[in-house]
Amino acid sequence: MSEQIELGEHQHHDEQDEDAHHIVGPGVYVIILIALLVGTALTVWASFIDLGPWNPVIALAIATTKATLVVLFFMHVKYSTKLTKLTVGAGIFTFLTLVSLTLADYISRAWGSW
Amino acid sequence: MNHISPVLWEFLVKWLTNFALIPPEASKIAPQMDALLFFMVLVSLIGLTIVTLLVTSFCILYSKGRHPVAVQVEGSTLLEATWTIIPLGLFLVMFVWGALIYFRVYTPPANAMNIYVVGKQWMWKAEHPGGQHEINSLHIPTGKPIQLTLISQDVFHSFSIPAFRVKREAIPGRYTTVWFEATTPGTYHLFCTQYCGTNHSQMVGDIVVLTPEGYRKWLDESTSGMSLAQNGERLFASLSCAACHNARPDARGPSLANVYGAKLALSSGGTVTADDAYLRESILNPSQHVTQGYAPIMPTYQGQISEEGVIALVEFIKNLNSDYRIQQTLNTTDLLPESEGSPRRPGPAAGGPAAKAPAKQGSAAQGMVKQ
Amino acid sequence: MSATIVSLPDQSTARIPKVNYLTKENGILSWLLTGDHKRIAILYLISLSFFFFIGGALAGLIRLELLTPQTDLMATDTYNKVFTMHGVIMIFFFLVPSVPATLGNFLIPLMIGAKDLALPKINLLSWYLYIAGGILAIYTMAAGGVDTGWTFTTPLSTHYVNTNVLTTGLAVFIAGFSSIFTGLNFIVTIHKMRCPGMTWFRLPLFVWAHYAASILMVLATPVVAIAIVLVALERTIGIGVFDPAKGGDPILFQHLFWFYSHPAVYIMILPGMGVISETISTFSRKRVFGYTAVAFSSVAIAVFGFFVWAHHMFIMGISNYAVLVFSLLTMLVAVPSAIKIFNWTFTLYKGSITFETPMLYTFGFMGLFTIGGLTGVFLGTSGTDIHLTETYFIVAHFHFVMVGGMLMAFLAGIHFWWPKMTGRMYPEKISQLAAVVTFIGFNFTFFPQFILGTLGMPRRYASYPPEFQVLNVFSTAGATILGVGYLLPVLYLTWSLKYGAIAGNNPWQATGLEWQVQSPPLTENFTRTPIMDHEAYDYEWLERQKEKEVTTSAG
Amino acid sequence: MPDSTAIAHGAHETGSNTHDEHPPYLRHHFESTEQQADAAGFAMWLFLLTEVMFFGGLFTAYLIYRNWYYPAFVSGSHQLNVVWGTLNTLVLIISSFTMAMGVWCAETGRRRGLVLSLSLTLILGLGFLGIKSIEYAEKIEKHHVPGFHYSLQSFLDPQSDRAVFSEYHDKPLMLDMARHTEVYFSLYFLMTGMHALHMIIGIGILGFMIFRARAGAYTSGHVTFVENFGLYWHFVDIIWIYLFALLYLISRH
Ligand code: HEA
Ligand code: HEA
Ligand code: HEC
Ligand code: CUA
Ligand SMILES: [Cu+2]
Repeated sequence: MSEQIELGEHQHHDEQDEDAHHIVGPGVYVIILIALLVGTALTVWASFIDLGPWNPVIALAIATTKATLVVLFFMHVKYSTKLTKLTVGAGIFTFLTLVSLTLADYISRAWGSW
Repeated sequence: MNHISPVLWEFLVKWLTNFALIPPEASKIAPQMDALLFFMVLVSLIGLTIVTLLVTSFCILYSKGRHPVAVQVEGSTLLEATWTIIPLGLFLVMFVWGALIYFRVYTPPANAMNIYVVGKQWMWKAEHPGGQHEINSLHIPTGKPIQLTLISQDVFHSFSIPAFRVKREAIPGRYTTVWFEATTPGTYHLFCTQYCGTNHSQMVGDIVVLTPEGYRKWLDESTSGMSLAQNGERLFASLSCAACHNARPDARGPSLANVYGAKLALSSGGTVTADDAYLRESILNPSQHVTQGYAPIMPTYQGQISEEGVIALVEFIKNLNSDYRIQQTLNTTDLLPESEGSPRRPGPAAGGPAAKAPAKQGSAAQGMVKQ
Repeated sequence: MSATIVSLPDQSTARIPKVNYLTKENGILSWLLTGDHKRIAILYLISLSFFFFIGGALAGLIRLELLTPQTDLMATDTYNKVFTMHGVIMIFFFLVPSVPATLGNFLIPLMIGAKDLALPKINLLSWYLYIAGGILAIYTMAAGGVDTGWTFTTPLSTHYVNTNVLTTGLAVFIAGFSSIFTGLNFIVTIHKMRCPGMTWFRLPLFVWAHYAASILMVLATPVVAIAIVLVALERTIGIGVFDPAKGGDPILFQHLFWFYSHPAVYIMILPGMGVISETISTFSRKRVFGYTAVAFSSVAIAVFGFFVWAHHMFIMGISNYAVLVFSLLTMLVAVPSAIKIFNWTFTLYKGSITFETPMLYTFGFMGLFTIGGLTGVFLGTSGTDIHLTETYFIVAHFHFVMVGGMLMAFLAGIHFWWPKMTGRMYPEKISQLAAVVTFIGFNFTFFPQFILGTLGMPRRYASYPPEFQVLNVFSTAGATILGVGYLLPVLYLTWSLKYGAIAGNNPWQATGLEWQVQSPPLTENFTRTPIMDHEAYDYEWLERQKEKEVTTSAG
Repeated sequence: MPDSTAIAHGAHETGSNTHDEHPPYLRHHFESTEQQADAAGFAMWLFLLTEVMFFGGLFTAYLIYRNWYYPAFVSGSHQLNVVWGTLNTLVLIISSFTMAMGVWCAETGRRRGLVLSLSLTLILGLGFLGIKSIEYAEKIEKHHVPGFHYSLQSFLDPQSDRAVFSEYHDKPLMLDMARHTEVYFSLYFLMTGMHALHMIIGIGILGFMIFRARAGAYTSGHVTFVENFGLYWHFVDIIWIYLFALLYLISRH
């Protein structure tokens, strides 16, 4: 059988990536910490100026940036396998499905007869 | 046969004489709904037959006895595509057809006669515009579109008339609507089809469809002397709504004449059409939508008026096409008795001196919501 | 049946291997503290069957009450409690864990060539959670029951009933976590524990189906958990999130509940579909037609399954536009199921078909699931849903998919893998009889309910107008037959534990890895890590193996 | 080797990545420590997905009611103390940093560093809860806990709530809108309470980990547990980042 040939090289689990275990050092962590602290200051500051409808948008954008930093660096996702990235993606996707499709109902209720 | 089992025999006879697969078609929408149902049954039967036929014939043709060695077949993209696209196509036809019917059932025509229905554990209360009330039954004429505006005082209920093929949930805290036009006089089932607690299965009644003449007769016989709008007017007076909504130049609230159906600009930006639901919201949650040019000073009447009271007010405001009536009520406010909760009281008593404290009963009924 | 594929070892000499997962250790503690996925599967099987028969007895009470139009057997509130407990037990304590927790648990490691699930302790924990939830549910019944319906509709459940909503909610909450852990364990196992050579497209379709179902368990179940927490807090301190009197929206509960409970129906059916793929291939001796299509349709069902939940709320007051969207998406999710049905059908084409019991159940599944699924499309079509919703049409729909579909698949699977699990065959003739009885009884019970529903008979009614009686009598009569059909397997399967023929490694001449090891398997499944060097369902490979007469038992 | 390589023959020891020595923490059903660590990490991520969806239900509710009752949410938000909130955010972010450092120490085999980082994380976690309880106490004082004698005073008559009023000059809410502040506070307590619950569980595990770390359990190669706990802790941090933005910072100007 021809598959036999491939068998030799076959990995235990095909998601294994190039560098299995990347260790992230304190340098990166300090930078991220500073970024997060700055982000916090920024978001508080931004909330005290009147930006109209943009206020919540800014607040959420900053929060999302902070969360992304935490996920990518503190949680090592930047250095993780595709599988981990996919998992994170799946979580965000399902979360957004729940929120957006539910909100779609609530928002469109106002458009016309219920 | 009937000596075998009288009970069984009785059933067979009963069934054969009553045998029906669908309820009577007594509304205009019913045949349309049935056409779609029939189409879907047909498609399903064809689909099921195809599957069954294939399975049976393969089982016969390729049973081990006949076909001892299997021939490995990997699959076929063509077939795969066929049975993806054909069912999808059929389902999409059903979707479009169904959506058309759905929108038809829930979009009442402008000339529909409106009847309010309040659901509560465990009865239906219908309020006709003429002030006729009925419990667990609904009299309607043929040949006239009827719109129901439903609300529940406690939990979800669902107003279902199988013979009309319509059904709508009665929701606590918000109006829903459905409409139909009956075609055949007769008495039909009314069910509560949303599970609502202990006596859910007893929350049933009759839909009595009458000819237009019969309906007029029924209306005359069961009139309570005061129309729904008149009840609303009395409430309007006793709750002192006219203190603000009096259409005077210095009035604190907007004039309510002809407000129904109007497009209103809101102070939050955007516009809203003043329908039943909006009127109700305005009375119970006034600061939810504040009309442009007015301060949000209107007090909430939540907890002070029962659902029936709100319905009466809404009906009154709907029919208000001049400020004349309001000015009238202004002058007589303190003379009018409390009409809330005693809608069947005959007319003459209305002028009597029996003025009561406002809406005691209303708040009691409302209190039920917060057990 | 004349032609069979059963190839049993010579019964006069055959032995059940001395060392196997059943005999490895003895004593009740060795079971209660086991990490072995196979033993946990057996624990599940026993406890699940227990709950099934409680649920079934409640179903019997429902049917008895509905024999007559009046409420003569029990008062309305008793009836309400009965169907609520029937629904709660059947869904959360029987059908959701049915195939995954028993067959899935038992077979996934064997099928992918692993020694165990990735997280054995979590696996055991999830059984304990299941039992804890189950005991709480039984306690609830004893303590007076609950009458909200299995859907816990607010504000009924939060403000208007004074039955044991909290304990039931807690029971479901706990069972939910059991389900989450099972799903999580499966996903990790399937990703990380496959043996060398076991690529994704060599996995048995059973594993694919469980993978898809596990995604749903992990991502959807937490939402019902939070919904239950909210209901509990609403009930105890009145937080107002679902209370219209305080400005909350009761429909929000529906959104959260169905965000779980719609995917849950696919949690219930997908593992069953996995079973069908295995049986239909084995008994027609052919690779499943369109392997990739079947595999991907499982994933498609799981993914699309997340977008359709509001089809349970078409008349509940969601916006008409939302109805439009959700109805359309419902049509899309129905397609992958159709793909599967047709692929299974064409698996028979040019096969060499035999009709052992699992195959009979499989045919039952295909017919009944097709009917159930197609009537689901009736409900997904917004227009006709107006007429059919909350009637017996729904009751018939979901019993067709759940009982006619999943329960049939469960029984097919139990029979199919019984020799592997116990080392002994079930008695063929009587089990074929049971399969036929079940099929007949099922149709008698639930087909009349479609007509009842179209005629307008509402569900959850303890009494009904007299003209519906005849069909209800049919239904009750059918339920009796059905009950017999379900009792029979319990009897003869128990009998077979002692007296059944010795099965040998591979009585069905099936291709899966699980069949290449001894039955019952060793605790560690494989003595050495297997290497997969052929596609799934490769019957030619099996033939060659047989020619070489390789024995695999380590016993 | 032809077909016979199949299962029957099991063959080559344990596939590709053979490990000669078997560390004591390698569970019997895994082939290698990498496989074991991989599986555990992946399982942790999946668990975090369930957490995302669990909080997802609450976020959905929040967004809906914020949309409906915006004025009530503004007034409710003004009742929260931004200073405490910001402080808590900083505390939690720093604790996330110390946790990350802990993971690094474990990975590089620094036992003392690990113990120190974990202890700092624990202290910061407790600090967070302390501040949170100060805030809760204030709410209880003002009767802003839904259900229990909920008081509308501060919203119907903001002037009575001098501290808040002088800062934001909130106009009094009408009765109906004021009532909806209860929904705001329900969500506030639910979300922060659920978050605090996660913190408490986390702190419990931290205590256990410090105990074990001192014995050197995580600095001899087996770091999975620390890494996974790190993921959990960072996740809880992320939830707070959103809670802070959504609950505290509504229309602060
Ligand atoms: C195992 C469980 C299970 C499964 C698999 C399904 C599958 C489906 N269900 Fe069902 N459903 C339930 C369990 C299930 N359901 C339950 C328990 C309820 C009630 C809950 C309650 O209220 O108590 C319910 C209720 C329910 C409703 C709500 C009704 C209402 O409350 O008004 C709807 C509406 O859309 C629906 C739709 C569907 C659809 C479209 C599918 C589809 O996935 C079906 C797809 C399958 C097919 C379509 C069959 C195969 C197709 C073919 C062979 C092709 C045939 C050929 C041609 C067309 C040419 N279901
Ligand atoms: C896995 C799910 C599952 C299963 C297997 C079943 C199995 C059965 N169900 Fe169930 N059913 C549901 C899930 C399920 N049901 C759900 C979710 C609801 C909705 C609840 C709600 O509205 O909240 C429901 C509701 C429901 C109703 C509607 C009640 C109502 O709306 O008023 C009915 C009525 O006929 C019914 C009947 C049956 C019958 C006859 C069986 C049969 O298949 C059972 C056959 C099995 C046995 C009979 C047990 C074996 C025999 C014995 C233990 C011996 C003793 C036997 C007797 C006393 C007769 N069920
Ligand atoms: C204190 C004065 C006041 C009283 C009393 C009052 N209203 Fe109003 N009402 C207003 C004001 C001001 C508005 C416009 C701002 C708003 O929408 O809140 C309004 C708006 C309305 C609207 C919406 C119409 C529109 O143009 O937006 C309706 C309907 C209404 N009121 C009905 C009533 C009814 C019915 C009562 C008595 C039960 C009542 N009101 C009592 C002041 C009052
Ligand atoms: Cu009202 Cu059911
Ligand atoms: Cu569904």
